[in-house]
Amino acid sequence: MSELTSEFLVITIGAILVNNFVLSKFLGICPFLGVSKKLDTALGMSGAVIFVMTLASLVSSLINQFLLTRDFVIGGRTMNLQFLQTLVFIVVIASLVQLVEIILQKVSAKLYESLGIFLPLITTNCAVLGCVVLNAKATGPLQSTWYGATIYGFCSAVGFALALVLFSSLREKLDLAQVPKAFEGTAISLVTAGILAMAFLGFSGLV
Amino acid sequence: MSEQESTPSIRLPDPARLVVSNSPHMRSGENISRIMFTVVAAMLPACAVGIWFFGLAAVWVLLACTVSCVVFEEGWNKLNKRPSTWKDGSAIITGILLGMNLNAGTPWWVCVIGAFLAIILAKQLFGGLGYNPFNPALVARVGLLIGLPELMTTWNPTHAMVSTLGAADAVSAATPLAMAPGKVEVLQMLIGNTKGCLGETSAIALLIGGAVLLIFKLIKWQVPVAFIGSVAVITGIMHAIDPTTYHSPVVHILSGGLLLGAFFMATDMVTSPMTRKGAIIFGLGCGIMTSVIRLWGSYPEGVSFSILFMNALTPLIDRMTVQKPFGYVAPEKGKVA
Amino acid sequence: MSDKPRKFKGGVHPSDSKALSASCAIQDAPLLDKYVVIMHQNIGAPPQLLVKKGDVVKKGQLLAKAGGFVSVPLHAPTSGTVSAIDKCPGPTGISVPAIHIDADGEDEWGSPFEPIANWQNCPAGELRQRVWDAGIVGMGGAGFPAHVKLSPPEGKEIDTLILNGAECEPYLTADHRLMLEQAEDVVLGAAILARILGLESAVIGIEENKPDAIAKLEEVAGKYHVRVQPLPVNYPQGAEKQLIYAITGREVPVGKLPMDVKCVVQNVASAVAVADAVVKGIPSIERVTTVTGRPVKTPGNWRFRIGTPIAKALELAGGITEQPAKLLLGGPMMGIAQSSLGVTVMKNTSGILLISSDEVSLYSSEPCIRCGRCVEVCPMSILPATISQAVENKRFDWAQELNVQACIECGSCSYVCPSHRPLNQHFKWAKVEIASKLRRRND
Amino acid sequence: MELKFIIISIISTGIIGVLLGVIIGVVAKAFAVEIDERIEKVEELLPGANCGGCGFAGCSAFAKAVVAEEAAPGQCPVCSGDDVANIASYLGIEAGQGEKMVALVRCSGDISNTVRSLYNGIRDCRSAVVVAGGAKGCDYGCLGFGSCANACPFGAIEMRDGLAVVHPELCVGCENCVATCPKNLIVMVPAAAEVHVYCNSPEKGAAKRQVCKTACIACRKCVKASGEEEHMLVDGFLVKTNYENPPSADLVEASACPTTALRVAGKHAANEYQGVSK
Repeated sequence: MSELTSEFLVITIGAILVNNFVLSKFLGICPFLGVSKKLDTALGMSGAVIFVMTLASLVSSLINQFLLTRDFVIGGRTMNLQFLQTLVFIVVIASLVQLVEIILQKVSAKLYESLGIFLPLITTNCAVLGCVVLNAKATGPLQSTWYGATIYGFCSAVGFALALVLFSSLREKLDLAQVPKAFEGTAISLVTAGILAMAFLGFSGLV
Repeated sequence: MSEQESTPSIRLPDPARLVVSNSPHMRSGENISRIMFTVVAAMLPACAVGIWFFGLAAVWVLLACTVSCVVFEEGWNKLNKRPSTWKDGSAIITGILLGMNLNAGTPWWVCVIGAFLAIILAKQLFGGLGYNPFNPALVARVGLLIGLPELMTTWNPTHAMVSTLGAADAVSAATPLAMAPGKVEVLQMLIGNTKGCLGETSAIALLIGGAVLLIFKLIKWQVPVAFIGSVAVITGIMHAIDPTTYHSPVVHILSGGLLLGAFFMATDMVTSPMTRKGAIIFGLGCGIMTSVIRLWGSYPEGVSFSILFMNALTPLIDRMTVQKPFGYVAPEKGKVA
Repeated sequence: MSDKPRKFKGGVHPSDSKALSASCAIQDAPLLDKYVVIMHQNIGAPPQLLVKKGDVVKKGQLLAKAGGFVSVPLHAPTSGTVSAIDKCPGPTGISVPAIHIDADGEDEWGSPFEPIANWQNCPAGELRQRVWDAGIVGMGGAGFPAHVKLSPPEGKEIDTLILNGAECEPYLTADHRLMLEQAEDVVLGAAILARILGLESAVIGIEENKPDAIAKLEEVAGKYHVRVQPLPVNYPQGAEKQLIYAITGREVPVGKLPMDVKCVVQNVASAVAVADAVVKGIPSIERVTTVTGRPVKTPGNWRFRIGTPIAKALELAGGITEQPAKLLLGGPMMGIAQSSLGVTVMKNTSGILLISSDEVSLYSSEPCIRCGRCVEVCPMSILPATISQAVENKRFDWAQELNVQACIECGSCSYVCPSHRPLNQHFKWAKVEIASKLRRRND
Repeated sequence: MELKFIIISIISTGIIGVLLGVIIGVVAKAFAVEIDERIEKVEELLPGANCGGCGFAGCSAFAKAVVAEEAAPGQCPVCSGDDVANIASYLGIEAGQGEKMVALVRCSGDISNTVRSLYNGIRDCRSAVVVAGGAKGCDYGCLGFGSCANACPFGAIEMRDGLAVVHPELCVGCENCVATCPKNLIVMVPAAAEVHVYCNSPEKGAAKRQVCKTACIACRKCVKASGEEEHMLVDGFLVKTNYENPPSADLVEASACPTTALRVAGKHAANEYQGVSK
């Protein structure tokens, strides 16, 4: 296998299964718990996150590559704007979320309502920022290109979606269970998420 | 005569003691504990072989697991003022299964921790029997494997191995899966004279148990067949490509917890899909994931992880495989029912 | 049409316990001094009362006329005086209006119509009218007016008439004895029904556990091009949709009627009633009913007048030897539990069954262990376990998504459930809720 | 030099911001959705119990209807008078408030008073009623499995000895229980009326007494005790309170109802009555 193909595998399988954003990096727990009560909303959220994360990866890696990491010389000192990374990334993500929100409200008011506060909260979803930052820090020959970063963003989002959909179907089942009062709701969800994370640990070492 | 009032010699039912309920008014006589204890019986051959090869140590592990499972179950019931449930046999099954998934020399406190994970964390927190989305014994095994990897991946040699190889060699001997391909003695694996968890070594005993389950229709045949079949196919292909790195499918099937998992854990009714179609998907998923983890993953054994992962997928599979009713007609679009 | 019956998916094999009464010949029940005829005995509109308190009626006289097309008239079971129009315990546990008749012991005949001797040449419409006038309903259990099934709407072609002699319910032997003892009448009724539908032939479906009845029917069937079709023993073989599938291989679509697959199904007892009404001019005022169960002293099959109180029927059977846990109208799988002995024999009462406390099925709300047995046995291929959990959590919309309406309430799922869950009641409940939601929306 | 660097940072960040802003602006125009902010404000003023007592799907649907002037704020049975007035004044419309109504379960047949058969099945009225009519001796009485109590979002219905008892002071009149009762036992009555007949059986007195100790046998003692005032109305074999002209609580004492079917709501809620054997 060439280096690129093997890195491609690392990026895809790694992001979806092995280093799953939710179940192994524990990023994006807020929407993971918040919008996983129903499979339908979870699917909607997954779509939104895939959209935002892929685009955010693309846009920010472009900005990062062609603007922020470009060295320039001012008064004999070589400098770059890397220190602006976090700021710019957040601006990009926030605008993308805003876009999704505006479009969704028009296209599917029902989904918009059921996602509620968690839609604007994608902005602060650490999974998205984490993904973008990981892209900016990547050293691999593939991931450090803008298309590699986009693939990584997409796969991470798919991993997030996978975890979210699995978890929401489990929670729909938990809805029917007679969970002891003290453990109802978030408590039992966290227990379930923990066991789910244990199951995902089986993938470790695959890539 | 008919004109007279009923003669006192004719006794009629007392209406006040008649129960009203919905039909049907007969039942097949099947109940949960009967099912559960049949499963226990089906596990006994494998346990017996484990005890034969590993000796008293195996007895202690099985006992410690079963007793602590029952104690945790009853303790929880008492604590929550729920009716006693150990008699339905599910806690006993969990205990024995957990024991079978442990090394014969496992310390007692590990058994107790496992029982806690299984009964309290994986079962009672979700509302008890029937509501747990994950197989309790598997949660315990995987939990212990992650938490105590050293303890969970060293195995006692069998008595027979000690006598043939000598104590030192026997202790350092590898499990079949960890050996170099082509050096595995298939016959020893069939009878169970290899290293491994105490209940998973003997293929023959497990097959007998599986046959019992199938005969009493306690499991769906689709699950073990799809599970074992897909492992055979995938490992077979890899073996054909490169026999020096990859074991033959026979070794894969007979080694590790595959048979135990395929017959006793993947088939757990509560955590596997209900329809036949779902069962096939479930078995295939288990098989594929087990093969992938065994061939390329960092853990030597993928059965527990794969079943646990498929447990998580079960609600989705159930949703996808809702069967069409007899005489089903697709609802016309646009027509409001 | 092949001679080999198809096997429908699912089904259960409860121990049939038919031996208790299968060898007991049908006896005519003696005349009582009092009958209570429940007004509304059919599915559809209740009939309209024609008599009042104090009226003297003759046996066979009209008590009430049909209250619409899907409704049948009611006739006096014997001669006597109408002592009251009052409530009496109904089969569903709610008191229902009934006509109380004090018999005069004369049993004087006053038939509303004459026999049609030459029925082969009688127009189909007239025969159909006779079936209606005689007040014949589906005597297998549902009580659906027979003439309605015989009147396919314009454009609906019928090519198969099936007589239901499956009697798949355990314990019940009334149809079995009827087919054995009155095979000629069964076949005659089949021929008349076929003529009404403009068909040449008819099929009688019988479960294989009644070889004597099959042999007897085959002996006489040739006379009218009636075919006897033995069916494998599998509950619910006698359910309309399953029976049609077994015999013709056609699936009745959910929410549709046998008519939609060109079939008409009638119970064998209804066929005998048709034969009686046409050839002998006797309206539907009696029926063969099995009185049975372990607690019954001498189980057997009797020909009761409609309106016979259950207490009297049980007395005929010698009373009980032990207190039963349940008293049922109908068989153990689909029968209705009673809490009163005041209910009377109706046109669709195929059995009076006492269930002893050691064989009774009581329900508990143990959790579902998802064993999937209910899914295996469901003859309608729905998911009883999932629907039941949905209903338990009042998720009726979900139950509807899972096609709970397809359920025929045969009870196979509850029969096999190791958790003893009240599955069947869940489905009934869901259907009621879904129907009422639909009504609210249409309002 | 340093300044230049700062300016470059600011400008580049600014350009990115402006670009994104323009994109958002364009998209927002293209996908604009109109929202009436008054709806949100009205919804805030509503109780948010989503009980559906107003006849709409929930508080937000009701808010929409109120703003569209398809419903009057007073239709919300839960809102206090002040809340209704607030909403009305905010929107500048009529409050349209009606009389306060509470639910009444027209049955007093608890376990000790009414004959029941042994029922084995789902513990829910709506489900029990499909089996043997609920297995209660009286075909019209409360089944006692508490479907109404479960439907009440305000905990105003107590299940006591197999009988649903409304606590009038907790009841807000949302009518959720009314549709739930499979026996149609629950009616809405003015909260001002205190005396009710806790029986709903149209059967003859003798038939009722066979199955229930607290049935109204239409003896008319209460009708007579209320004199010419027409506080109580006779309807077949049943007496009903005339809610147009309700009697005072003294009537119960004065009429000495022989079966205690006539009760004062508050005392009934406090469990101060017992049935009377024949």
